Order: sequence, then structure tokens, then C-alpha cells
Amino acid sequence: MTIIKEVISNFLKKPVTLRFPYEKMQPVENSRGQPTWKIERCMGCNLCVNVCPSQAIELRGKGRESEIIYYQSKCLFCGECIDVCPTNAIHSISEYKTVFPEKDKMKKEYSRSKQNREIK
Amino acid sequence: MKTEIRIPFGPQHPDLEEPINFMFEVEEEYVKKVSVRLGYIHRGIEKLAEERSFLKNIYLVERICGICSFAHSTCYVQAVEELLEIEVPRRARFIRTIIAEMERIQNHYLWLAFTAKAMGFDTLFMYSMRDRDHILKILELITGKRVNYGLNTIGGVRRDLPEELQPEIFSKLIYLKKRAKKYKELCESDPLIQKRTKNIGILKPKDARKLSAVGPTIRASGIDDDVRSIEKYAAYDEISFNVITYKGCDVFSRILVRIDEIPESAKIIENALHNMPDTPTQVKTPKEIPKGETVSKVEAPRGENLHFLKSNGTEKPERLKIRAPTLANLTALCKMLEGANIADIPVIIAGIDPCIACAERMIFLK
Amino acid sequence: MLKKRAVPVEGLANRINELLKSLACQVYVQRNRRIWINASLKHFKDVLSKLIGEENFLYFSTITAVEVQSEYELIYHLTFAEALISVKVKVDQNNAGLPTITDLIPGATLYEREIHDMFGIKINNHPDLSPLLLPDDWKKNVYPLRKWWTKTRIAKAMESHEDRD
Amino acid sequence: MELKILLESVIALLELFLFPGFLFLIFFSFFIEWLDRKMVAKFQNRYGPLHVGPKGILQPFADILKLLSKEDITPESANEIPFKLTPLLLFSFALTPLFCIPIISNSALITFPTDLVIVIFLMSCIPVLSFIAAWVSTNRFSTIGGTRLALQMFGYEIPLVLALVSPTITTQTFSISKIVEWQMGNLWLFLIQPIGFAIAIICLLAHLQRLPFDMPEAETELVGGWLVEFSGKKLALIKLTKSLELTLAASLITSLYLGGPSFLVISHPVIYFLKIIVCVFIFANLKALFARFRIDQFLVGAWKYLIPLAILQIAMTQILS
Repeated sequence: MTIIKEVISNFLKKPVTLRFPYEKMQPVENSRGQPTWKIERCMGCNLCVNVCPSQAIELRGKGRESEIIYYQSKCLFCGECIDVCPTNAIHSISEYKTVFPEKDKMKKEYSRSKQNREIK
Repeated sequence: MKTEIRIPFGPQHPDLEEPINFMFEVEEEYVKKVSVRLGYIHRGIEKLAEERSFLKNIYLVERICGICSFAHSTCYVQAVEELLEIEVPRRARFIRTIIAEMERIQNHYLWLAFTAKAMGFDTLFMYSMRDRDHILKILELITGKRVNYGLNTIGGVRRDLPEELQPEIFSKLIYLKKRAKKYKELCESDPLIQKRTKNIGILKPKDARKLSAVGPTIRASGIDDDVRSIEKYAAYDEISFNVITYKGCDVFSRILVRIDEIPESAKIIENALHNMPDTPTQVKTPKEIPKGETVSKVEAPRGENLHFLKSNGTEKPERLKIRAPTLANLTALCKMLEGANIADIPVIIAGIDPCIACAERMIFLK
Repeated sequence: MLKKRAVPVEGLANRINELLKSLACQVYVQRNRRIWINASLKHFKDVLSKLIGEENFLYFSTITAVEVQSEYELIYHLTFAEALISVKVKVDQNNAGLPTITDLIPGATLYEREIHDMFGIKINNHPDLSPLLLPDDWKKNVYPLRKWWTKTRIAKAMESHEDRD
Repeated sequence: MELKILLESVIALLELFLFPGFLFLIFFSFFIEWLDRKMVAKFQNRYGPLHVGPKGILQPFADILKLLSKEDITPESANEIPFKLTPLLLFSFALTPLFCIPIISNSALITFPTDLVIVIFLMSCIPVLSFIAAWVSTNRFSTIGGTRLALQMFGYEIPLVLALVSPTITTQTFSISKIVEWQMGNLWLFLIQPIGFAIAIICLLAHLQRLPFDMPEAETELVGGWLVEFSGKKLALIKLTKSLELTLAASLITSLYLGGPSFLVISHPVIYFLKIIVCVFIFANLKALFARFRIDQFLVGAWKYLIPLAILQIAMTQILS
């Protein structure tokens, strides 16, 4: 019987699962992760807001003065905004753990003065 | 003494991954009549699609179902491309074929796991899930995501398949083929699997035709219906493959059909990788889609996937109709369940690979 | 144009033209593998039964309902070995309904129920038209896929429904 | 003189409550459950319990604690008194036979000439009680589970008793301790009666309602079967019963067929532990190997193969001795 051989041989092998809190799964290099803004490059063209399929991006103000508000809870991680950005202000980060227990942390505000500040 | 009891199965049941309700009229442990009720995870996708632009709808249809997301997006994108009357680059079509077949492998391993669970075979469940992770890893390497790949776009694919990934893909495919062979051996030699699946959930070829079953369900009844060979979309006209059929008409044949499709899909992927043409992967497309209506069909892992698209010449579609394979197989499933033992119900339901999220697409959103 | 792949769709189209001569319906080839037929409400069932009798018929795919101005268009998709044949039938808005095809194709039961749920098109002689997708407490005469029923209108209708309870 | 009596009674009480009595048995059964879970996980290529305690060894204990702190619901339509009483009875019926198992030395805590009969009696009470528990909870799923349980009992009970009785024919005694003693001087019984050993293991698996015989619980079919309505403290007691039963089954196999805590001339608890681990390994392995039977298939198999084979074993034993 094939299954007996398989079961016994697996008993001696190391498990394939991860011991989660101690070992974490590594995302691959070009994985499509959470979009992150380099706000100094942004010129407020509104393209990413228009292309976003789930209205996860909000633009406040105009042009170089504008602020980006990014709602992580709405984001599909499709990467359309990254593709469309004319100034390469958006890039994706490789990070699997993007969920937080607090709702506030699921929203990121990129303003010109204090960069990458998470609002409360 | 004849007494009929009505036993509900679902919407919440540990064997069902998704909510669906079957009402069985049971007489002495045997099912006399089945009625089915959907609507527990209806999300309004068809209605919502009418309010969004063609490009945004790709990501919407991808989220009809997590497992066959690529089949849905391919089907939708093909319909839009037909309306636009553009020729998709050959390389893009090859990449679509490769990803679609990988999705099939992924789905069949997942299905094997769930069927094993329905039979109470926990070990096979764990092994099958373990092996599925290999194909997910490749998909992540290629597309950047594990489940909803976001790869299709109107006029091609968004990411190229780099040359340097090929060795890893080949080695993983060899492993997956080896495992599929092992599972087939296991299923053919294990007396308990045979006891639980042979002559269970019979669907005669004649009934299968009448009830318009699709995909592996009808192929297990000995009919070689396969949209890939009928429609020859993407790159299937350039790659030869066999359509797997078995004549058992029972759950056991459905297991064998799906396990046999794994090496077949691996063969298609290898073939496509060897013959990859060197063209661009995407062509520019206008935002507005010309007037017209079209039907697009794709062979999803579970069977035929049909999208009807009507455009009125604006940025948004007039109507998008989606018919997923599970809805087609549900009537056949009710037929299979008639006369079945209560203990066999989970195995039979698992046998058609139900994806309820696919079967229903609308609910009222507040 | 889409790449033409050499499959004899014209042969099937000719055969069907021959078959449906007496039934006064238009047959046209959209492209390879796609044939459309416009049928009248009176004749569409005969058209379907003749098509099902055809030797290369494989299986019945689905029924699509589309709202066209004041009418509904029902499209019956039938898969053949060479092509997908879509039969179009027009139904009035305040319709008397159209006959069921479950006697021809038992597999169409769920599709007809879905259309009945979503568009409120009457299907006559159907064995069981209980709601398939909509909830049990869904308000009567709210047909979510009709164009008139926008999101806000549905929301309003459902609210008044809740008040009544 | 009085002091001596006092000391003796204190020692007896300690034995009863601490080692190898009440508390020890409960914690030992936790250990056995952990071992079983860990082994099944290993067979399935996973880690198993990991977080509570070193290597997750305290996980079964933590599970029970969690269940004890949960809300305890009695369904309205359930018959209250039997519904509340059955988990307690199940627990005591599973714990009592363990006192008759020799653990430290060749003689158990409680021994009398016919203790094997009492052990078998208490063991067969457990499915009956479970059936009552299923019946009084009046849930549709638990009713079906209870019926399956009763059917299953008809299947495995007879071959189990036959398989447990065949060692007594060879050793000419009904006392477990005596059987262990007999094996010290002779071969282990599983070498003499291999068929009986195999049947005992299969039937004990059915008794424990483990895969491939977990039809009464069958999560994918019956949502947990006969214990579907139990929650909180009652479920904790039932889970405890299950691990005690597993310990009992492994101990019975060890004592009747593998020579108990003795090896050649020495007898020590460590030997007993090692043998128990071997037994749990066998149980875990069988759990990993099979899919679930259907109840009718099991009944047919039990009456067609198990009972004739058990009778054959008894006949062979009779002739050989």
C-alpha cells in the first residue's frame, strides 16, 4: 500500500508547515504588495484616484500641495496605481502582514510637511 | 412504515466551504427529493458591473471566486477584446494559457483535499494541501500574488513571464506530476476510498446531456466536452492536449478525471513554455468600447464559464451576464443526490466541485 | 479583425438556415464560432426544439436576459460542436410571459428561476418558480437587475419594507 | 500501632488521589492525548500542538480549561436531568476501569479475581450512556449520531469481548494483574494470539470512535454527531472522557497483550510508558491511514470478518491450551 509507506516516511521528515509566530513566510521579491507613496515625487495628477477599482485612494488639495489618503482596508492590491503613475511616486512593498486590529491604522495619510504620518 | 423526514443541509455545515442550502426529503436513510436554494452569498456583481468602467470590471469579475479567478477574468477580457476587435499578442495568449493551466492544477489539488475531507480522509487532505502550495508559489513568482492574480488586462497581460523562472517552474511541475501519479495509485489501491466513491452519485451520460452538466462532471460520464477543444481560445489552438474522460459515471471517475488532468495540464504548460513566442505582451486599447454584444467562453477548472457582454458605446457596459460552471452542474447534482444514502451526501456534493460564490453573483448591498 | 481559424462555421449556418426555413427567423454569423438567430416569441420554442434535434448539438449553456429600452431580450445560448448559437427572443415589458423550455431541456430550470427572480419575467408552466437567489423576505415587485431599480431605489424599497415589519 | 494504620491509610489515600490514582490518571490521559495529536500531526507532515507549554504539551489541558470557562447551554427541548447527568457518568465510567490497570508494578491499585469482567462491563456502558446523551438532547444530528452509535456498538462489542476474553483462556484467570504476571514468565500474548491482538485493536478503535470508525461523530456528515448539543463544562467532561478512554484502550492492549509494566524479570512504570507510547503510535498510524467507513459497510465487515475471526481465535486458543 502506497499510503503506509508515505505516512511512515513523513513521520521521520521535518514538517512542511511553519511555526507561525516564530517563522514567517517570506513574500517573493516582485510580489504585488501594499502601494506606498513617495509624496515628494507626487504631482497630484489624480490618475491613481481615477484608475483605482475600489476607491481606496483619496486626493486632497491640488497639484504639488496635495495630500494622499490611502485606505488600506479598501485596497485590492492590484497595482494599477503603480502602473499608471507618471512620476513613479508609488511603489509596492513586500509585506504579508498588513492587517491591524485598530481601524485607524488601516488608513495612511501622506502629507507634505510630516511625511508618512499615520493619523489617529 | 414509511416516514419522510425533511433534513436541511446547509447553509451552515462543516462540510460546505460556502453557504448553500439543500433540503432533502429522506425516507429510511435514502434521499427521495432534493431542492436547492441559493442566495446566501449573492454580492451584486452583475449589477455593480454596470456602474463601473470596463477596466475596473476586470478586478470585479476576478473576485467572483477566489479559485477560478483567472478563468473569470480571461473570459471577461476576451469578450471586451472581441468588442474592440483587437488582436491580442501571441505571447500574451501563451501566458494566459500557462496561468490558466496552473490554476487548474491548483484547483484540482484543492478539490482532492476537500473530497478527502468529505470522506474523512484527513491525511490525504493535508498532503494534497501541502502539494498545492508548490503551485501557488510559482503563481506568486510569476504574477506577484497567490490567489487573485490581477494579471489580465484588456489587450494582453500586465506582467511578462521572465525566462529565468523557467527552470524552477519545470522542476516544480515534475514534482507535481509525480505526486499526481502517487495520488492516482493511492485512489486506485485504497479499498476505503473505492468503497466510499464507487457507484455513488451516478450520472448517466444521457442525463448529463439533458441536465447540461459541464466540465469534469460530464467528462466523468464519458462525454468529451471541453471548451478548450471546442472553442480553442487563447493558445489552445497551437497546443495539442488530450481530453480526459472516464466512463464510470460515479464519484470515483470524477476523482480520476481530475487527478489525470493534473499531468495533462502540466504537459500543456511545458509545451507552452517551450514554444513561447517573442512578441510584446500588451497592446494599447482605447477606453471607450464600441457598441455591440458578444459571448465569451472559457474552460474554468470546474467547467464551462460563459460571459455575455453588451456595450452601448460608453465607458461602462450595458449588461454583463456571468454563468459559472457550478450553476450548470447544480441541476445534475440534484439528480445525483436522488436515491443516495445520507452518509454519501457530502461526497457527492464534493464530487462536482461546487463553488457557490461563482454560482450566485448578486446581493443587495446597503 | 479577429484571427480567422479554419473551422467550417458556414456549413453549420447553412444547415441551420435550411432547418429553420419555415419558422421565419434571421440567422447571421457574427464571427467564427458565433451564430445568432432572431426568433419571434411565437416560434422560438420550435426553433429551439429543432436546434436540439440537430446532430452536432452538444449542450445547453444558459439563458441571458437583457433589458432593451421597453423590452426584454432573452438569449438562449446553445453549444454546438462548431459554434455557439444564440437564439434571441423579445418579450414585452408588461408581458404575458413566455413558455418554459424545461420540457425540452431539463437543465434550464435554474436559469429560468434566476431570470424570474432578477427580471420578473414570467415563465409559464415552470414546475417551481420559488425564489432561488433572492431572500425570502424580499419585497414583491423589486427586480434588482432591471435598469429602473437603481441602488438607491432598491434601498428605499427595502427600508419601507423593514418599517412595515 | 495506630500510627502505622494511619500512615498506611494516608499512603493508600495518596495512591488513590495522586499517584497512580485520580490526578495522575487525568494528567496522564492529557499526555496521551497530546502524544496522539502530535503523532497524527507528524504523520500528516505538520507540527501539531505547539504553543502551550514546551512543544505544546499542555495543549489538551488548556483546551479543557478553555471549555470549562465557556458558557454552558442546555437546549430547551432537551430532557434536563439525563442531559446534565450523562457527561458526569461518562467521565466516571471511563476513569474507574483505569484503577484496575497495573501501572507501577504487576499488581494494580484495585485488583480482585474478576476485574477484567468489570472493566469490560464499564467500557460497554460508555456507548450506551452516549446513546442516551444523544437521545435526550433531541437534536436531529445527535439523534442520527446516536442511532449510528448504537448500530456501531452492535458491530464491535461482540468481537471486542471475544478478543479480550481469549487471553483469559490461556492464562486461566479473569484478573488483569494475574494476566500481566503470567506474561512475565511466558511469551507476550500478542505473539501467541496475533489475531486476537489485531481484532482487539480494531474494535477498540471503533469503541473510541476514531477514524476510520468515527461515524457517530462524522464531522462532515453530522456536524459532530451525538455530542453536538453539549457545550461548556459538559463538553469538557466528554472530551476528558475521550482522552481517558484512549488511555484505557492503550492500557488494556498493553496489559493484556504486551505484558504490562514488565519486561523479562523487571517491572517498572517506565516500561509501561514505553509500551503505551507504542500503542498510541499504532492508534495514531491507523487514524492517519484510512478514510471513514459508512455505517452499513462497518456492520457488514464486523459480522462477516471480525466475529468469525474472533471465534476462530478462541477455538485455536482452546485447542492449543
